[in-house]
Amino acid sequence: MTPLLELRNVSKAYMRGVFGRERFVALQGVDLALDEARPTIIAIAGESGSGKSTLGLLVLGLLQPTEGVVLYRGKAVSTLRGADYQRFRREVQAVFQDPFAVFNPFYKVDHLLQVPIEKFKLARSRHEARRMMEDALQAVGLRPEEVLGRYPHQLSGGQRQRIAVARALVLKPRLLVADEPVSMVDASLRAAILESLRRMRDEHGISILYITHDLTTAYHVADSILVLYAGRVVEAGEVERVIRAPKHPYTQLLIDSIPWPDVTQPWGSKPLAKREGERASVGSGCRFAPRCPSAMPHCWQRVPPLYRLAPEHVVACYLYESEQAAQADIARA
Amino acid sequence: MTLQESPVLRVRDLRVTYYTDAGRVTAVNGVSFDLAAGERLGLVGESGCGKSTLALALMRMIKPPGRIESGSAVVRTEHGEMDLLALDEESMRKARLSVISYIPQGAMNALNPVLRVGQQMLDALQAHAPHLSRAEMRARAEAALASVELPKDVFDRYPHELSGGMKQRVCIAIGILLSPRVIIADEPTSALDVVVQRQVMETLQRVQEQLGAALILIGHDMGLMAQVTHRVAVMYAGQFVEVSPVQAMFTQPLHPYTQALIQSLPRLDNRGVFRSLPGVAPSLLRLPSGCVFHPRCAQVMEVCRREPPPAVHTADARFVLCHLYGDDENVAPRATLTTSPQEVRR
Amino acid sequence: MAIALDPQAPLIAQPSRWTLVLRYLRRNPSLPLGLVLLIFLVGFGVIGSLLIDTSTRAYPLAAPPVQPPSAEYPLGTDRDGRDLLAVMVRGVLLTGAVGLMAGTVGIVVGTTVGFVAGYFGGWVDAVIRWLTEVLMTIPPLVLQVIIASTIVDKNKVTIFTMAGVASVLAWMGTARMVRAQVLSLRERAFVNMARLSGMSNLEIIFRELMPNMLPYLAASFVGAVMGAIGASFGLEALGLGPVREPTIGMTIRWAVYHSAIFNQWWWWVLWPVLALILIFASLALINRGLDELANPRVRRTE
Amino acid sequence: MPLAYLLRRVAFMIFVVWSAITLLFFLPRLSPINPVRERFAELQRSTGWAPRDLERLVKVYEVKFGLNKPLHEQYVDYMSSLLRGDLGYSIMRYPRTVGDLIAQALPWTIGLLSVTTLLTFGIGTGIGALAAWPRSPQWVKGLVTPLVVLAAIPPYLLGLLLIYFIAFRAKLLPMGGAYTLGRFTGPELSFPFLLDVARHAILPALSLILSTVGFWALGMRGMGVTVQGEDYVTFAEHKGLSLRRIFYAYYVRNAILPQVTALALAFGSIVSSGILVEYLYGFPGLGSLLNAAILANDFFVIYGIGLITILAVAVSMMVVDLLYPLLDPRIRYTRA
Amino acid sequence: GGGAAPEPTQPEVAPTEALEPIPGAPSERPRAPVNLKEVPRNRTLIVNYGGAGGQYTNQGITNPWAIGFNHQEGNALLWEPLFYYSVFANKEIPWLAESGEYNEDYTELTIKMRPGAEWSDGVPITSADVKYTLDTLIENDALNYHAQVAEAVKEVQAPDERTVIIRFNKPSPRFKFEILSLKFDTGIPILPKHVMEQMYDVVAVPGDDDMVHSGMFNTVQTPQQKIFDLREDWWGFKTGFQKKPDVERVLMIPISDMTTTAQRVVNNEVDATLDMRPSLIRSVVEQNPKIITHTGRQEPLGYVDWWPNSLWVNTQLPPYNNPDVRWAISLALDRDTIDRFVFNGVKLTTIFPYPEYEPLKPYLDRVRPRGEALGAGRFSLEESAARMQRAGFTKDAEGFWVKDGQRVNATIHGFEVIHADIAPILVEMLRRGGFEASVNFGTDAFQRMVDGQPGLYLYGHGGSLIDPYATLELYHSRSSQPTQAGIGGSNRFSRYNNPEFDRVVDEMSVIPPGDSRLNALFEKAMDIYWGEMIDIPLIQWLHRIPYNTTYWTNWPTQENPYLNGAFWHYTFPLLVLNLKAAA
Ligand SMILES: Nc1ncnc2c1ncn2[C@@H]1O[C@H](COP(=O)(O)OP(=O)(O)OP(=O)(O)O)[C@@H](O)[C@H]1O
Ligand SMILES: Nc1ncnc2c1ncn2[C@@H]1O[C@H](COP(=O)(O)OP(=O)(O)OP(=O)(O)O)[C@@H](O)[C@H]1O
Ligand SMILES: [Mg+2]
Ligand SMILES: [Mg+2]
Repeated sequence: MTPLLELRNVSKAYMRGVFGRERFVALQGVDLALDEARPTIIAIAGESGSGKSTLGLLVLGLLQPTEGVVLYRGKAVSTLRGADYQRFRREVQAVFQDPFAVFNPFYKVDHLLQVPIEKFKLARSRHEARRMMEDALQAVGLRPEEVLGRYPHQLSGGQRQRIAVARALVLKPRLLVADEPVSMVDASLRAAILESLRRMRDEHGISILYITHDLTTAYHVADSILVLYAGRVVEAGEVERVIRAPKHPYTQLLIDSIPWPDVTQPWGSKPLAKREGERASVGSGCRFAPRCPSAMPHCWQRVPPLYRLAPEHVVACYLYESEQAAQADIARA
Repeated sequence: MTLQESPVLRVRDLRVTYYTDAGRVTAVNGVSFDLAAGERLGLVGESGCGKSTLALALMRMIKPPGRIESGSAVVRTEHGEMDLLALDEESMRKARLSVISYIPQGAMNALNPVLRVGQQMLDALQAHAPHLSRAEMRARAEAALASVELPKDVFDRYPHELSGGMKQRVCIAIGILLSPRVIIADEPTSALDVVVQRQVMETLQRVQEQLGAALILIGHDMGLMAQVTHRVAVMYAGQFVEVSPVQAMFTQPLHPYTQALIQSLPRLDNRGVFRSLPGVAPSLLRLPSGCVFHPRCAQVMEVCRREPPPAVHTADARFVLCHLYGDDENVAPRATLTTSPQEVRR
Repeated sequence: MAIALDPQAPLIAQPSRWTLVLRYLRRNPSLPLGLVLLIFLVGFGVIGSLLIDTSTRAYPLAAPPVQPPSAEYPLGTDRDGRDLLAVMVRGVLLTGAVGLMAGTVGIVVGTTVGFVAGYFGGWVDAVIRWLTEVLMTIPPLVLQVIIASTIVDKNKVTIFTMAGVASVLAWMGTARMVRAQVLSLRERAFVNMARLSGMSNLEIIFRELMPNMLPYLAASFVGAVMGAIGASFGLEALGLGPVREPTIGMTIRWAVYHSAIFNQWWWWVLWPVLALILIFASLALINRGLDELANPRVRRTE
Repeated sequence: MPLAYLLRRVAFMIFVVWSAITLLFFLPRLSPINPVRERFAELQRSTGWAPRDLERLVKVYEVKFGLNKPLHEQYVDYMSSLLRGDLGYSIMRYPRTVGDLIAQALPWTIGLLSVTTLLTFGIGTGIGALAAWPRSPQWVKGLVTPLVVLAAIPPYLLGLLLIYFIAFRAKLLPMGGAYTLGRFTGPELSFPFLLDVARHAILPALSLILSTVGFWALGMRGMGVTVQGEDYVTFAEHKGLSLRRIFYAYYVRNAILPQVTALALAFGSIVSSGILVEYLYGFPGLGSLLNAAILANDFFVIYGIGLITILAVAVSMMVVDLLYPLLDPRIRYTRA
Repeated sequence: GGGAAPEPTQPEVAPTEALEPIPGAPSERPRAPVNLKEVPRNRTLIVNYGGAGGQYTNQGITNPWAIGFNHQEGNALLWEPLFYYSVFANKEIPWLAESGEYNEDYTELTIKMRPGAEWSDGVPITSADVKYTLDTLIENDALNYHAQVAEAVKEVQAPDERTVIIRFNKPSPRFKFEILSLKFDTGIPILPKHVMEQMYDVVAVPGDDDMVHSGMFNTVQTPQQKIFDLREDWWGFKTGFQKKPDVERVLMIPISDMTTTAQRVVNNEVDATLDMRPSLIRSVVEQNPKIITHTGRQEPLGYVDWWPNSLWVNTQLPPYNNPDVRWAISLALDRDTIDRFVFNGVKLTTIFPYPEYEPLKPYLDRVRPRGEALGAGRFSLEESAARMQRAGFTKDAEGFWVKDGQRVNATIHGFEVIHADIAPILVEMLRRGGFEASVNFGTDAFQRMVDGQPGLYLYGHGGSLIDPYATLELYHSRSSQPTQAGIGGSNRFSRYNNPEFDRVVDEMSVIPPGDSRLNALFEKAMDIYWGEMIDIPLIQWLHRIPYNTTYWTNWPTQENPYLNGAFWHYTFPLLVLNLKAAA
C-alpha cells in the first residue's frame, strides 16, 4: 500500500551569494516513508543549519526538491492539482519554527486560526468557529479572551508559538510538520503541549514530523528519530535505541551534550572540537570527519553509506562497515 | 561561587504596564533583586509572565503602549553607579551594549536583512569604541564570531543566508562584543541544538567570567538553568515568586509553582510521562485577588485568596513569595516539600 | 491531560468595536481631520449644486465680468462672466470625479497587475513586466496627447473620456512597485502559513499581502489621484479636455490665459488653488491617518 | 554576476526598447493628423506663406518624409535608419535633422533636470523618512502634508506665481530663459556664463522641486512606516547605536528600496516631467522641444525624443534591476 | 561672412530618395560662440516675439524661399523689396526700386532700380536679380506666390542693369501692390541671383547666419535668441538713401508665456512685444507709466489690424450650406455683449470682412446701410428662431435645434492663443440660441479647417488694404475645394461657390483701385455676401502693442502714424529707422 508520505532520495540546494553563484546543498539524499495505518511521530534532530527546516518545507511542498521526489499518497507533491492538491493542503499542516514571522503583522492573531477554519469549512457557524478557537487555545494553555483580539507584536514569544500549535490542533491534519513547536514555552507547558501532540497521534491517527534539537523532548514524544548532520542522515531508528545507545559519533556527542535538569549531572563529557572552516576542508568525505574523535583516513575520501544495525536502526559511519550494509533506505526495511 | 559584597546590578520595585485596548497589562509588578558581578541568574517562568518585559525595562526599551511605572536599576561600573532608569537618553544609549547588553528572543528578525552581518557588528563597535581602527574592529568582530563557533565567512554574509541558529549566535556575538557589565540573554539558545548550546553557553560563561559581568539568562529550559546558572529567579504573572541558589531550587523548591515546574521536567528514566501544572496562567489584565498563583496552587489556603503573600527572605539567601512561609525571615517552612531534600554537589 | 481553565478566572471584556474606532481616531487625529475636509468638499459640491443652478451660473455670461467677491457674488466672477461660486461647486465635483475615477482605475489596475506579476512569477510576470516597461518608457504626455487626439469629435470629450485617458498611464508605476514589494513579502513565513490554511493565490494576494502594502498603496493612491488631476490639467492645457466644463483645471487655465495674477484678479486664482489644496490636504491627511492600521506596531500611547 | 542573467536582462531591455519604439511609431499614425499639412497650415497662419496649390506641395513633402509609403515600409525604413543612428528630419524645422535638435537641447535638460531630480529625491525622501521616524519632532512629522499640498498646485501655475512674486515683483531672479540674452550669444565655457545659467536655473528648479517633492516625501513616509518597529530596528537600538546610524543604516536603508526604483523611473521621465516648466521658463531643453513638436505634430522629433526617453528609462530600469540585489540582498537574480 | 561659400551644385533630390541625407544640408551642431561687439542697452531694441514652446524653431532659416522661413521673427530686417507700403501713411515707399510705372492698360510695368544698392557681399543689386526672382517664382512651383506670379506674368525683361520690364497676361493693376510691395505679411523680397543659383535646391537650403542679403542688419540666431546687428556698410548708408538709425542692435527673444512677457515689458526688459488681450495691455500700461500704445495710454490701446475676424462657415457642409442657418447663427450673436465682455466696452464688432482703413473707408461707408438693412450684425433670437424654423428645424427637450433627429454640431474651431477670449462667449450665446456649441482648440484645428470638417471656425481675412477686391477674391470659387480635399492658398478657407459672385470679382480684378467703376460692383458683391451670409463677420482685429518708452521713443502712434506698429510685419526696417533713443 502506498505510504502517506514518502521522500525518495531528496536533495535541496540553495543558491547563495548576491549573484546566486554559490550552490549550497542544505539537504542531500534523504529517504523517508510514513504509513497512514501506523501513525508515527518522527523526530528530526540535528544541529542548527543541518537542514531540518528545509526538510519540513520540502514535505509541505513549500520548497521544490532539486533532486528526488516528495510523494504524498503516492503522488509527487509538486504535481498535485485540483482535488488532490486541496486534500494535500488540508491534510498536511505545520507549526513553523519562527513564531514571529508566521503572523501577518497587519492582522490580529485571530486571523491565524480563523482562516483555516473558514477555508476548510471546519465550522458551521461563527459561533462554532469561535468555540473551536477557544478550545484549541485553552488546550495550549492560553486564555482566549486574552490573546484573541491582540496584535502579534503584543504577545510574548511563547504565546505566539502556542497559538501556532493551537492552529494545528484545530485542523487535525493527517500529517503535521512541527518545527520546534515548544522551544519558547516553559517546562510545564511544554509537557502539556507535547502531551497533546501525542494525543493527536493516538486519538486522531495523526503522523508528526517533530523537528527539534531538544533530544529530551524528542525522546519522550517520538517513536523514531532521524539525526541529520550537514544535510545528511547520519543515524536513524527507533527512538529508544538511538537515544539510549547512540552509534554515530555525532549522535553520541549530541546525547552527551544534553543539559540535564540535574545539577549533579555535568553537561557534556566529550570535548568539543573546533569547527573552524570545517565545510571547506571536507571535500567528498564524511561531513563530520573534522570533528570526529574516531575519524579514519577513508572517512575523508567518501561519504559513508547507511549501515543497518538493527531492523529499526541505521547509521552512516564507517565504524560499522563490518555490519550488514543496508540499502540507504530505512523506510523500505 | 564568590559573590562580591556590593551588587553590580540592584533592581528595586520595577513596574511595567502595557496600556492595551482591553486594559492595563501589568507585565512586571514590583520586582526587586540584586545581581553580583560574575553571577549568573536564571530567569524562568511561564511564557507571557513578563520576563522579556523585565529585560526590556532594564534596557529602557519599553515602547508605547508600554510604560515603566516605577523602580530603579542601579548598575555599578568602574566609574561609579548609575541608575539606568534615570539616565538621560544619550547616556542610556551609551550604556546599552557597553554596560548592559541584551540578546533578544527571536533573533531571527533582529538582524537587518540588507546589511552584512559584519557591518552590523562594526556598527556596534563604531558606536561605542570609535577610537578603534577598522582593522581592530574587524578583528574583534571576527573574534566574537569565533567565540560563538561561527565560521569566519559569516562576517561577509547576509542574515537570510544563515540558519536560525546561526543568526542567534550572531546576536550573541554582538551581545558580548563590548564586554558589558550585565548581559541579558533572552532565550539565547532556544533555537540551537544541544551541542551548539553547550558551546554557546560555555562561551557566554567564559566571556562573562573573564569580564566579571553578570548574566541574566532568560529561558524555559530547566536543564540549561541547572547547568549554567548560580541562582534562579522564578517569575509568575509579573512577580518574582522565588529566587534561590540553583541547587536549592532543584532539590528543595519552596514555592508551589517552582515545585510544579521541577516536577514536570522530563527525565530519561520515565519516557513518555508528562507531568504538567494544571490550569492557565492568570491574565495580567485582571490578576486574581490575594496570591496570584492561588487558583492553580495545590496547597492553596484560605488566606491565599484574600491577601497578597509576604516576601520571605530565608537565612540561606533565598527569597519566596508565599503564605506558606510566614512573614518572619527566620521562620522555617511550614509546609512539607514535595521533593525530598538531597545532598547537592556543585 | 487537558489544561483546564480556571473557572474562577475573571473574564476580560474586549471593548466594543465603536470604542476601538473612537480610540483609533483619537490616536490618529489626522484621519478624522482629513475625513472632515473631504466631507466638507463633497458637501460643498453636493449641497452647492442643490442651492445654486450651476448649469447656467457656472458658464459664461451668467454675471458681469471680473467682479471681485461681493454680497451678490461671494467668490467673485471671472472674465467670461462665470459666477465663481457656481464654478467652484461644479469644479470640485468634476475634478474630484476625474481624479477619483482615474486614480482608482490606476491603483486598482496597477495593484492587481503588480500583485499578479510578483506573486505568480513565470511567464505571467514576464508578459506584465514587458508591458509595463514598454508603457513606462514612453513619455506619458506623448501617449496621452496621441490618444486624446484620436478622439476626433471634441464634442464627445467628457470628463469620463478625460479620466480614461489620464488613467491609461496611471497604473504602471504602482504595478512595478507593488511587484517589487510582493517579491520580498511573499518570502515571509506568513505567506506559507496562509497557503497551508487553504488560501488560494488570489486570497493570499488580497488578504495577506495587500494589507501590508496599505501605506504604500495609500500613498500611491494619493499620488495617482494627484497624477490623474495633473494629467487632466495637461490635457486641458492642450485643448484636449472638455473645454466648456468648469473643471478646476479649466478654471485655472482660463485664469492663466487671462493673466489673472498679473491683472491682480486674485480671487480667480485663489479659489481653484484653495480647492485643490483642500482636496490634496484631505487625501494626505487620510493617508497619514491610516498608518496605524497598516502597521499596528507604530501605535502610540493612548 | 552571472553572465547568462546579464545577457538575458540586456536582451529583455532591447526587446522593451524595440516594443516601445514600435508602439511609438504606430500610435501617432493612428491619429488622423497629417503633420505635413498641419505644418504648412501653421506656416500660412503665422507668416502668410501661401503657395496656391498647397495640396500638391503636401504630397511632395510627404514623399520627402516617406509618409506616402505603406505603413510597413515606413516602419522598415524608420527602423533601419534608426539602426544607422539617423533620426531623420524634423518636420517643423525641416531641413534641420532631429539629431541636431536633440543634441542642442539635451545638455540643458540633463543639467537642469538631473540636478533637480536628485535634489527633489534627496529632500523629499529625507523629509518623508523623518516624518515617519518616531523620534522626529512633531513639526517635522507634519511637514509632509504641506509638501503634498504644494504638489497640488499645478506646476504651471506655481511657476507663474514664482515668476510673479520672485522675479517680477521682488526682481530677485530673472524671469526666464537659460542665460542672459544679448549678453551671451550662446553657451560658452566661462565662469560668468555658468553663474548666469545657475541664476536662471533657480526658479525653474524651484518650481520643479516644489511641485514634486511632496510625492517623494509621501512615498518615503509610507515605506518608513512599514519599516518602523521591525525587530532589527529595535535590536539596533539595543546595540546602543547612535540615532543617526540607526536612522540611516537600519531605517532609511531598508525603507528606501522602492524609492530607488522610482528614482530610476524619474530619471527616465525627466523629459516629460519638465516639459511644462521648461516651456514656461523658456528653458531650451528637450521639454520645450517636445512641447513644440507636439504642438506641431512633428512625428520625427517626437520619435527622437521618445527614443531618448525610452532608452533612458529602459536603461535605468535595467540598471536598477541589476543593482537591486545589491541593495536588497534578499532578491536574487535567479528569480528576477 | 560674405556669400562667397557657394554650395556645390547638386542634382535635384528625387522624391523617392526620401529620408536620405540631403547633400550639403545644414548641420546645427553647436557653434563656437560668436564674439559680438558690446552694444549698450540704450542702443538695443529688445522685442519679445514668436517661437514655439519658448524657443525658436526656425533660427538660421534665413533664405526666404526655404520652407519654414518666417519673416515675422526678425528676418524682415534682412530682406528688402522693390517697394514698401505703409497703410497708415497710405503711401508707397520705393526701396530697391526708385520708381515703378504701369502702362496705360496695366499690362506692362516698368521698374527703375535704385543705383548703388548692393548685397551684403558687395555685389550690386541689379535688374537681373529682380528678373531672377520673378522667373524663379514662375518656374518653381514649390514657392510661395508661384501661382499668382505665374498666372499674371507673361515675361520679365532686364534690358539694362537698372531697368526691369514686366509684361502681364492680362491687365494686372494690383500686381505692384500685392506682389512687389512688402506690407503687413505679404509681398516678395528680392533675392540675390548669384547666390541662389548656387543652391542645389532653393527651398531646402536654410541660408544660415551668413546668407547673403541686402537688408541693413546682420544676424546671429540660436533657439534662444535672434540677434540683429546694424551693418555699418549697408548700401543705404553709403548712398545716403537713409540716415543711420539709433538702433544698433535688435534682440528678439521668444515668447513662452504672455503674462511673463507682459511682466518683462513692465520691468523694462523688453521694449515691445506681440499684441495683447485687452485686460492685459491695460494692466501693463497701468503698471508702468513709460509704456504707451498706438493710442497713447487711452483705450482702445491699439490700432486696427488688417485681419478682421469672422465666424467662418463651411458653406458646403449641411446644415451650414443653408443660408438661413448661417443667418440664424449671426442673429443669435449679440455683438454688444461681445464688446462688453471681450473688449472692455470698446466697440470692435463689425459687419465687414474688411479693416476700416482710410483707403477703404469710402467703399465701406457706401455699402454700410445696405448691410444694416439686411440685418447684418443684428441680435434677435426670435428672428434667428424663425430662420431655423424656415430651414426645417425644431427645438428638442433641452432647447436645441434638431432636424431629422440630428442636432446642429456647432463646435467652433479656433486657435487658443488668439481666440480663447472670444470663443467661450460665442459658444454660450449660440447655446442660448439653441445651437449645441462647444470649442475645439486642438493642435490640429488648422488641419480641420483645411479639410473642411468643421462647420464653424474662427479666422481672419488677410485681404484688402486699399480697395475691396482682395477680400472678395477670398470667396472666389477657384479657392473653393470640395470638403476633404484640402484648400488652396493663403487664408483661403472659403468653400463658397457662386458663379454670379465670381463674375463680379473677375470683373473687379482688372479695374485699378480707386476707379469709380468698382463702386457698383462692390455693392453687388456685398449684397451677395450679406444676403447669403458667406461668413459671419464678427470683429475688427486690434493690435494692442505695448511700446516701452524707457529706452526708445518715436513709436508709431495715432499722432505720428508713419507705420503700423507690428514689428513682426515686413515693414520692421521702417520702424527701426524711425525709433529714437530716449534722452
Ligand atoms: N533561502 C536560503 N538561501 C540560502 N541558504 C539557505 C536558505 N535557507 C536555508 N539555508 C541554509 O541551508 C542550511 C539548512 O537550513 P535549515 O533552515 O534547514 O536549518 P535547520 O536545521 O532548520 O537549522 P535550525 O535548527 O537553526 O533552524 C543552513 O546552512 C542555511 O544557512
Ligand atoms: N507591546 C505590547 N503591548 C501589549 N502587551 C504586551 C506587549 N508586549 C508584551 N505584552 C504582554 O506583556 C506580557 C509579558 O510579555 P513578555 O514578552 O515580557 O513575556 P515573556 O515572559 O518574555 O514570555 P515568553 O517566555 O513567551 O517570551 C504578556 O502577557 C504580553 O502579552
Ligand atoms: Mg530550522
Ligand atoms: Mg520573552
